[in-house]
Amino acid sequence: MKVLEEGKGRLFTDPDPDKAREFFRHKSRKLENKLMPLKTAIEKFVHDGEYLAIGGFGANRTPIAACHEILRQGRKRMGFAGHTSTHDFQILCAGEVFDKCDIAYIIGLEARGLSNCARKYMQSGKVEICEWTNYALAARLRAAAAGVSFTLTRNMMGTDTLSYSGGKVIECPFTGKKFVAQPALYPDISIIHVHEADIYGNCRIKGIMIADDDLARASKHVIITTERLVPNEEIRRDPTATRIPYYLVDAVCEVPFGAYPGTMAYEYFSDEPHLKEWLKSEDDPEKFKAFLQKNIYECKDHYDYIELNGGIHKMNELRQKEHMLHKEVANG
Amino acid sequence: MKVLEEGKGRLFTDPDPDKAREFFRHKSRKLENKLMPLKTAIEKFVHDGEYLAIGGFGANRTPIAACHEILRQGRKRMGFAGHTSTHDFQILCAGEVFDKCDIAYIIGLEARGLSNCARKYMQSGKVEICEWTNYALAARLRAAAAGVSFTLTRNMMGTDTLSYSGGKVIECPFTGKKFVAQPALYPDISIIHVHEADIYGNCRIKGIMIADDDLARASKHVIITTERLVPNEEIRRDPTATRIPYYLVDAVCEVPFGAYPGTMAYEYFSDEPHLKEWLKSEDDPEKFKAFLQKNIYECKDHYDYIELNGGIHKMNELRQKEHMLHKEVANG
Amino acid sequence: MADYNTMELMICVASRELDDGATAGVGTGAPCAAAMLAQKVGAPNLIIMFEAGGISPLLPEMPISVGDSRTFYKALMATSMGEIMETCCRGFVDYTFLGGAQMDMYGNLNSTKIGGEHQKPKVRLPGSGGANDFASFCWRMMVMTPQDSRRFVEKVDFVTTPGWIKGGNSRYEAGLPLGTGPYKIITNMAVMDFEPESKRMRIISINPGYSLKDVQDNCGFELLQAAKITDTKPPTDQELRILREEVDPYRYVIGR
Amino acid sequence: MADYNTMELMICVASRELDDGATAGVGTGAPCAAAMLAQKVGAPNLIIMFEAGGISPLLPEMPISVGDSRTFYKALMATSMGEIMETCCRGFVDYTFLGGAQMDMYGNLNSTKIGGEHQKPKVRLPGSGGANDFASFCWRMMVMTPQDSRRFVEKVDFVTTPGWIKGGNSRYEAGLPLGTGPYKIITNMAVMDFEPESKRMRIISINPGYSLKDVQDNCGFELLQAAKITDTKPPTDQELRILREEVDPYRYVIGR
Repeated sequence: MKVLEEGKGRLFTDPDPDKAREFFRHKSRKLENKLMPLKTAIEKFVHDGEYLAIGGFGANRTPIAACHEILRQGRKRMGFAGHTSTHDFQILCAGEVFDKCDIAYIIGLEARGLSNCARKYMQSGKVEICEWTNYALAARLRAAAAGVSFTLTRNMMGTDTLSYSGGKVIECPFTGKKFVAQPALYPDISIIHVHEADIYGNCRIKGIMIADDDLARASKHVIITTERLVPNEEIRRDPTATRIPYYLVDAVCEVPFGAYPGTMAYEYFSDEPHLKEWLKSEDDPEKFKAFLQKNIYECKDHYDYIELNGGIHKMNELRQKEHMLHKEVANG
Repeated sequence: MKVLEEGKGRLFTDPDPDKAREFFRHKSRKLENKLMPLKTAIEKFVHDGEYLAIGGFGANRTPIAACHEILRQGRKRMGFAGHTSTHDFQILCAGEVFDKCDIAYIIGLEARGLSNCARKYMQSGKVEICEWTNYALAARLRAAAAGVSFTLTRNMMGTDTLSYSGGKVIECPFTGKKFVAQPALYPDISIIHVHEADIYGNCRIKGIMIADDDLARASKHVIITTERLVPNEEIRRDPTATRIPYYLVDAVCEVPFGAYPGTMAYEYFSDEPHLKEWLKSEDDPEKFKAFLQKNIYECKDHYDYIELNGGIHKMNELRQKEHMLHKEVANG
Repeated sequence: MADYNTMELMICVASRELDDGATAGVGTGAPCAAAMLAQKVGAPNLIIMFEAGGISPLLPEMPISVGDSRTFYKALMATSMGEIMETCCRGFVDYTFLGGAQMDMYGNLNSTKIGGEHQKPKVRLPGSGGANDFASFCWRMMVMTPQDSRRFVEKVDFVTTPGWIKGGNSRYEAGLPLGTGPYKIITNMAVMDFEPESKRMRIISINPGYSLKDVQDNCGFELLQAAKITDTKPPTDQELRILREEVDPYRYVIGR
Repeated sequence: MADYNTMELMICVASRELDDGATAGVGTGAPCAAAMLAQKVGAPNLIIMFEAGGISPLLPEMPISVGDSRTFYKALMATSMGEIMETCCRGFVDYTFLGGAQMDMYGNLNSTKIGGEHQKPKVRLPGSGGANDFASFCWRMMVMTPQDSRRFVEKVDFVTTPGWIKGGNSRYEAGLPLGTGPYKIITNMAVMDFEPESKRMRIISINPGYSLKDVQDNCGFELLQAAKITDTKPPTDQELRILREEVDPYRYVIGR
């Protein structure tokens, strides 16, 4: 197939759907209890050198508890999908967890500002990078979810984003027009935070999906952290509401407030003062080291961290904030 | 782009996304009342010579009332997407509505048998055809919904289905593997039956989606027939449940039992004796002519037809049948 | 020995091919009956998927359509056809059962047309539906069909759905996913597989009451023979009881 | 005459560009404020879409993230990023507002890096996010930014997001959708559009308190001038009141 132009970026994963098929062929389809502690799930399914993707959108429905645990377990040399990542990226940079990064959106925390720590790490030369866009990475996951090696998009053309990406400009055999072929992205492991799941991994998500439906389908292994467990009968009562089917999932971890200090729509709003404190603490390396010790490394789990930052009283405040926004919805 | 192999089938629609964009650019995005009688909707948006697609799956959540109205209004020379079509196809053949057909599944009514009338029409030489598969047509709608000119699939290769299709086999620039490029399908008009819609066209569908999400997105005009209207506040109460956003929709028609004699999950089950009677009546052309006169042409609307076939008592029976299947769900 | 009809035999034999914890993309009729029987006998964890979007329903009875309410009754998920086919294409679906008006020695199936010009066929059939998709994507494709020379032909009028194409490595050279292909053919007379090198149809077991000659006499092409041809194990009383009482009490399928 | 700050001016001027019944893909901050103001002044039917999946929410207040709960509060639909971008790519979205650390005379934007090697930049920026996508797909791309020579540069260090590329017809020759492109640039000093042939940035109106010379002096490249350069209409009392009392009461944006 004639390629008109191509980016010089390196692909950190193999887009070959037959290799992925060979893996999925042997993945269990049994309805079995996948409930385990988050610590165990990270030990079993997140390994040095593998390619990691995190669900949600920045500090919204993001598995923050899992990000902390990855730091505690000291994962290194991973590849990372810097896709709509904000606070999750900030955390993983603090642990220097990855040395290869597909970039769509990094370093920033949207309206909150930029992470000095993440910026320094990305300017250190320690990380091999490849440029994309939010939709390009979503399209790459879409290709993998569909079991093919690429999908077409109409973005990136004419820019340096394309030149430093792994995309290729091809000519359509039907229209003669140019499109970017976005290579399938099959992460080794993805972690997604959801509202409800059963012990087998059938999941429900309320509100925006972002790219988590395709992320779960594209990933070889999936860890689910969930605000709460529901019985399988509840899943079967309303099959229309299932967003992630169990056979994609390897581990189910019940982690209430698992997206704290981010927002979990319909559950709790973000802890903006704590996120500000975090950003601020990055200004002084020594101060930040101590901050990480206190908030991550010396915490046994996510609940130690929550306890340090206001505990159940704070959680209730954040519920009220979200509830305020969603009075009718919450009652509806 | 190098094409390794291509089907000899003709494309009945233009896959160029820029032409579609130019149309969508001028389509209204205003939140306006689109409620109108089905008769008016068919008059306004279904025209001779255009390309038509019908939602649902055969006799499941299919806008049968709309199919009858199309016959009453005598549409001709249309293109048709013979996609998972069964009873709808049988009706449109009886009216010889189309003379161009993209074929995935036609003529059959699944376990119920084959339609003689549809078969004779497709053997008459009056219809120009192009072969596809159920997934190929779904993939063509997906391409249109994504605003690009094709998507990749791994089906059809090595078969006559490909040779008589409009697909092209291309070589992937990342893996060197072969894939079928399925050209975008942008229907001029599609008709979809849903459970709930507001007057603007925001729709909810319960149970299987089949390909109706992409069908609505791919189509230049969309007519919605709905079992019931809901207030816009109800749509806004649970935005996660919206499956078709209003700006895709041109007409909203409240048509309770609009899928009769087919199944509408959670509402009513199919009228199997009537579907048998229909198939049987096709054995004798004279008898069938009379059958159509009685059940379609001499009916003012769908309710005359329902009245002829048991009226509200029959509808309640069919509700009971469906309710039996869905006790928990219905009560849930 | 239990008394049973041809359809009951084929369904029972087919059901044994579906192992526990596997996934199967099935249609209505005999394939669905075989899958339901398997769930109630040896494979309680068999996951059934219907092309219209139903995933792992608790089937209350046989569906009349692959999209009717039963196909997602108490299902784990009710989704789109696209997702079902993408799940197959990603390599998550192990088995599928298909049929056709004609089949050749490589398991290629015709459900499109017989005779005449393509635009004006002598006999028009439904077309691929999801058959070509399932056969292309699922790891193991199986066929349940009555055996006679008009169905088992030297050359099909139209290759709707891929088998081993022209045999050998031709299926993968054509571009279809590696490792997929026809697996078993189950008829009223015998069970066949495909010889690993040539990919030609091969008799591996003969059903009760039939001879090797019957099988070959009712096939329009030369069948290969396995080194050791066994006797097909007839339906057990348990299989027949469950099939008749629980799977198909109204005899929709086994009554044909 | 009403008193207002730079941000208030830019937001009011930008909001007037959004016509009633149009669709706009917006981010947080000033663009969102402009869209909310437009809805409350001249364009009640303006449809706001957020890239994370929120469609037409009844925004209770300014979101701090394009994915926070407010972006789908009482929305018409809460969907995926893929669907939002596909909707833009299908041609359904009229406007988008973007920003960047650098912009050139063709409206090309840099939000990726400044200086150094690509793998080891002097200053790393967030990257495209959804900016390249919105700018490629939406019909009219606009930028709201303070004007100074460090932002308005002859050559950007990295073209993250497409403007008119190299001018003329180069944007469409590159393959981007026909009919799309940069539309207006709104700064504290002036409003610019792009000359139809060369696609170079052109001054069309000057904001109160600034001169043509101020605008050119604070731009790193030569600006074209419209045949008739008008005075930018200052914010009305109504615009300022609604902006301050209803859109941004906590001055998250206008307080910057």
